[in-house]
Amino acid sequence: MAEIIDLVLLAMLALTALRVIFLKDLFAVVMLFGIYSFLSALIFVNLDAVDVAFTEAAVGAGISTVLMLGTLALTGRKEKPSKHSSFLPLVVVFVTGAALIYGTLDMPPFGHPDNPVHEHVAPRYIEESPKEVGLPNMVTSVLASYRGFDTLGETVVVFSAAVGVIALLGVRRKEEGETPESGLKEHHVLRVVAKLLIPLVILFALYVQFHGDFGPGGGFQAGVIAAAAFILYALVYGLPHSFAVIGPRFLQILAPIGVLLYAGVGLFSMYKGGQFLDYNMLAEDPIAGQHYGIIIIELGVGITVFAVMLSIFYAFASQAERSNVQ
Amino acid sequence: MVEQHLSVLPILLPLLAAPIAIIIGRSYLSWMVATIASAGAFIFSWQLLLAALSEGVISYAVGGWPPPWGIELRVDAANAFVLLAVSSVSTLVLLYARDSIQKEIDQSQHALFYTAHLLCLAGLSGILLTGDAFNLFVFLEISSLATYTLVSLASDRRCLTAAFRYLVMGTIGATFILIGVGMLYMKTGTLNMLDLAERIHVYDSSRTINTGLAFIMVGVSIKLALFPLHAWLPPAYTHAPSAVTAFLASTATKVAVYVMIRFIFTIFGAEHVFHEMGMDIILMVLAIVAIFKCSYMATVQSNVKTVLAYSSVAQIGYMVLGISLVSVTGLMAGMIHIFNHALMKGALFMAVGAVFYRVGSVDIKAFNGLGRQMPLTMAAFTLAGLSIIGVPLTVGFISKWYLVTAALEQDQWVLAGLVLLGSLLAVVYIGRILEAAYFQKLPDNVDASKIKEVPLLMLIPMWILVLANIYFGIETSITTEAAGSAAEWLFQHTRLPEVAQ
Amino acid sequence: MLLLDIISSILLIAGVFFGLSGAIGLFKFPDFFTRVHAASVTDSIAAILIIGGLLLQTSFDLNTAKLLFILLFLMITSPTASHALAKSARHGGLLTLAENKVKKQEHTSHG
Amino acid sequence: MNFILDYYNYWIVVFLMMAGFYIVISANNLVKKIVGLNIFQTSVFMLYISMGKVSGGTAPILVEGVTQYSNPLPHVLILTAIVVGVATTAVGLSLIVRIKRAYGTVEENEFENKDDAI
Repeated sequence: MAEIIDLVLLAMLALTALRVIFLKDLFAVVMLFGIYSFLSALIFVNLDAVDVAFTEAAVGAGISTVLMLGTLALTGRKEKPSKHSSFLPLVVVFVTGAALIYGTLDMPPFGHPDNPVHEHVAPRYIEESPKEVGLPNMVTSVLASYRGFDTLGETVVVFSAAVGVIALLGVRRKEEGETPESGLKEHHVLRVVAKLLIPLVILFALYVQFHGDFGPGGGFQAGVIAAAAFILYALVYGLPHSFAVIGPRFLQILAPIGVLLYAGVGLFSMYKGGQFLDYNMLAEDPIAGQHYGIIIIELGVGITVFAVMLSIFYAFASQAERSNVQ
Repeated sequence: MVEQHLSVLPILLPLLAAPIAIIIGRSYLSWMVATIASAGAFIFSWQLLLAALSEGVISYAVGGWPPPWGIELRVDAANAFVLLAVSSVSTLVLLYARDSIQKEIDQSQHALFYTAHLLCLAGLSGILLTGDAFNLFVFLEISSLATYTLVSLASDRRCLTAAFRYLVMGTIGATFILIGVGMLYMKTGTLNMLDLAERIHVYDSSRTINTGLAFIMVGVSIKLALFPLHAWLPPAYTHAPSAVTAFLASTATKVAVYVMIRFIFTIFGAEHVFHEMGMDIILMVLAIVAIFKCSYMATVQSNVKTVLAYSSVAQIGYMVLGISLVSVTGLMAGMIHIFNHALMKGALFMAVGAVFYRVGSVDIKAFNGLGRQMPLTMAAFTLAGLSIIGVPLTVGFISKWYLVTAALEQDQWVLAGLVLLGSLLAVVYIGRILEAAYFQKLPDNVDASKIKEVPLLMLIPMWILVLANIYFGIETSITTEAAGSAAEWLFQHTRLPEVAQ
Repeated sequence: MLLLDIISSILLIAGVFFGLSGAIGLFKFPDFFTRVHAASVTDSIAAILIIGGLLLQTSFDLNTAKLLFILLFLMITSPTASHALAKSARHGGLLTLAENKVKKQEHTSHG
Repeated sequence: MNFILDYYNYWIVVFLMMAGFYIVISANNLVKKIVGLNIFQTSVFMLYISMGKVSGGTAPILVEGVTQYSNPLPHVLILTAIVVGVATTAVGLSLIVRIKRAYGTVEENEFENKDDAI
């Protein structure tokens, strides 16, 4: 049964990808990408990767699509027909694809429990992590503890993205003159519903943040969801109102603080005599130490991701407003 | 305390300083933070190199989880040596950047510049020190994202398209590496490099592993701008701010060369890559084509930064040529050239940045008559240029010497001749610029009194690099010892092809 | 137990039917407003039926509560989204089929 | 038949990757290039997740009485990779916005004509 669902979803993905190649309407291309992302999230669920599916749905279908639409609003939605010959790219793709297919021929069969991937490193994560780290969600254990250094790197990547976007688009300064009343003034229904939903979305973000140890979720997803709540607010009520709640300057401080919080846990464990990010040192009882460590670093991730996603949105939205003024 | 954590500190220092620099937000203060962090990383990497030379291998288990379950930092002579080059150039560039970016980057973006620089340094150090194949990808992306930002900070609009092209190429490269690592993981069930090396032998003839190897090699080749995948490099180096070009040209591609060495020698084993897959021939041909094609391209450009950018691609050719010879001397020549090229290109791009600071252009015509107006800068340019050519008593000569020796060891007379011929092309492209500087007159419409030497803070780092060019060209024992033991170490810990023994 | 399963299957199949018919309507209907109508109305009923069917499959624990929450939010958001879409189109100056017809007639009678 | 059952997943994923890769290298419009890059990367993620799947296993969250779990490690890697992907997308898109402002176009061949080579 799982295989059939898998196959149907994969076929739909293939159709979507093919459609993207030939469409010239970029708006449709971006929407199809959103669909592509949602479909792959479904495949991830079907392949037991619930955390990944959650993230893909929030990021790929959510944030990425919003950013792409924001870009389209500034750059126009039609792709011009090109005189490019598509021969060379086609050759490159065929060669690469052939190499990959050749590579698949010796791959371990799909889904077999005795594949090498499941034998060498992974068994310890599955069998020992509930005892060593003390969390039922193994993905969180591996993410935050065994491979905590990767996750620190991931947080820094997000932070670098914010540095890049702010450097490129800047944050609008006050003195740049009057901005038109933005937001959706006429949409009373939207305004009421948004007012109703935003607190619930933030509540849900907090649930995802702190429930990540037991179920799918964690700092990253929570940060994205919380940012989405404020994005909704900014869209419906207008940027100036949103700036009044959380200003871009404040976010610029908040994003690095998350990174510092994460690295700070590592430094503290070094001070306590362990290796960098060794949570066992944080408390008398190693399991308790792991708990403290994971909660704090997940919080750091959540803070950084929230601040970065929101400031990236602010940067794009300010650009859109500026171009509206002109 | 410090000694125990020596391997993680060079990554951690810039990583912690970057958020602090952006919180401070003031140009001067964040410059201070960045310089101190980078200097600290330099000191630690110096100690790390000494420790690695005496102890062999230093393993550090992040999070206290033993490898292969946790992430391991693994330091040996090879990566400590490259790390030293990276952190020293980074510190000098930061000193230089203080004045240099005043003319090229808007005041409000200085803090962002320093933050991005620190992130790039942290990423590069992470790539060098990590012993985990996936962790390498993460740090690769940190440094790449920071690099795209740095390139796009310049005021010329062309930097944007250059940065975009770099972003697309770089991401394709990184994704290829991701595919390759995935295939290795699929067959072996581990991501730790040492563990991979131990387990990969069983699958030598596996199509999956070989495809993985091919994808990693192509991905890394994009990152190190190996001909013909170098198209992103000349525009990016030409249009980035001078301080950024000086930093990137002397570090980013070199780190990618190191990654290639690491994958070939430590993970796959030289025997497999070179003997069974025949990659040495491919690399050698590409390297030679890169040397000649790009040296030629360098001779016909009118923008001096572009000249030097093409020269960089050619110099990368020399490094890859050293690797492709599959001998201790060849690898050593490649490693020495990583270090030496950082010294010479750093100095050259700093000198060009100094010209931009005063003249406001880096077209070859802008160099007319500068020999008299900016004697110190042009003297630095001349000496570093001689080093690129490979004149005796400079580091460039040392690199070429070992490369030719390695070629002659295998009776490759033609190859040795080609290396020397490549130097002739360097004479042409460096000579054109020197000719303009010393034998042309300052254009009449330029006010000679305005073109004078640049501030001391720009001159000092430039001259430190130039003097290093000469110092390490005469006192060769330090670099040859470090590079030699790195190369020997790599060869001892790999499976050798029979031909080289 | 069997009875519950049968009811649940019926609900699910009905839900799928409405979902599909909405999708077909989206393709077949002539203009924007009719399409929004096709998508939104069937979407709501399909969501109710499908989640209702799923509710019967649970053992009435935490998952049931979660499903009910999902239903509640869908009931709020999906009509709002359709409303916002239609309203924006209206503001943008899009006319319904009937209005277009009237306009055309006026046009022809004048000309 | 078994052969196909064992590998169909990988083959379709390879097809998806190549579709994305083709969009990246053939598209002239920069936004479409970024979309292609995302499709390429998402498909690579699917390759990783496919290899972590164990037939008959469940999601790697400890539940009483379940012994067969799918492999959590690829999930962790891909979580990280998704984040890296969105970071690259954000920087790429803001570059596009700036290119539009500087050149007035986001079609590659058009702005290439506006500057000299290099």
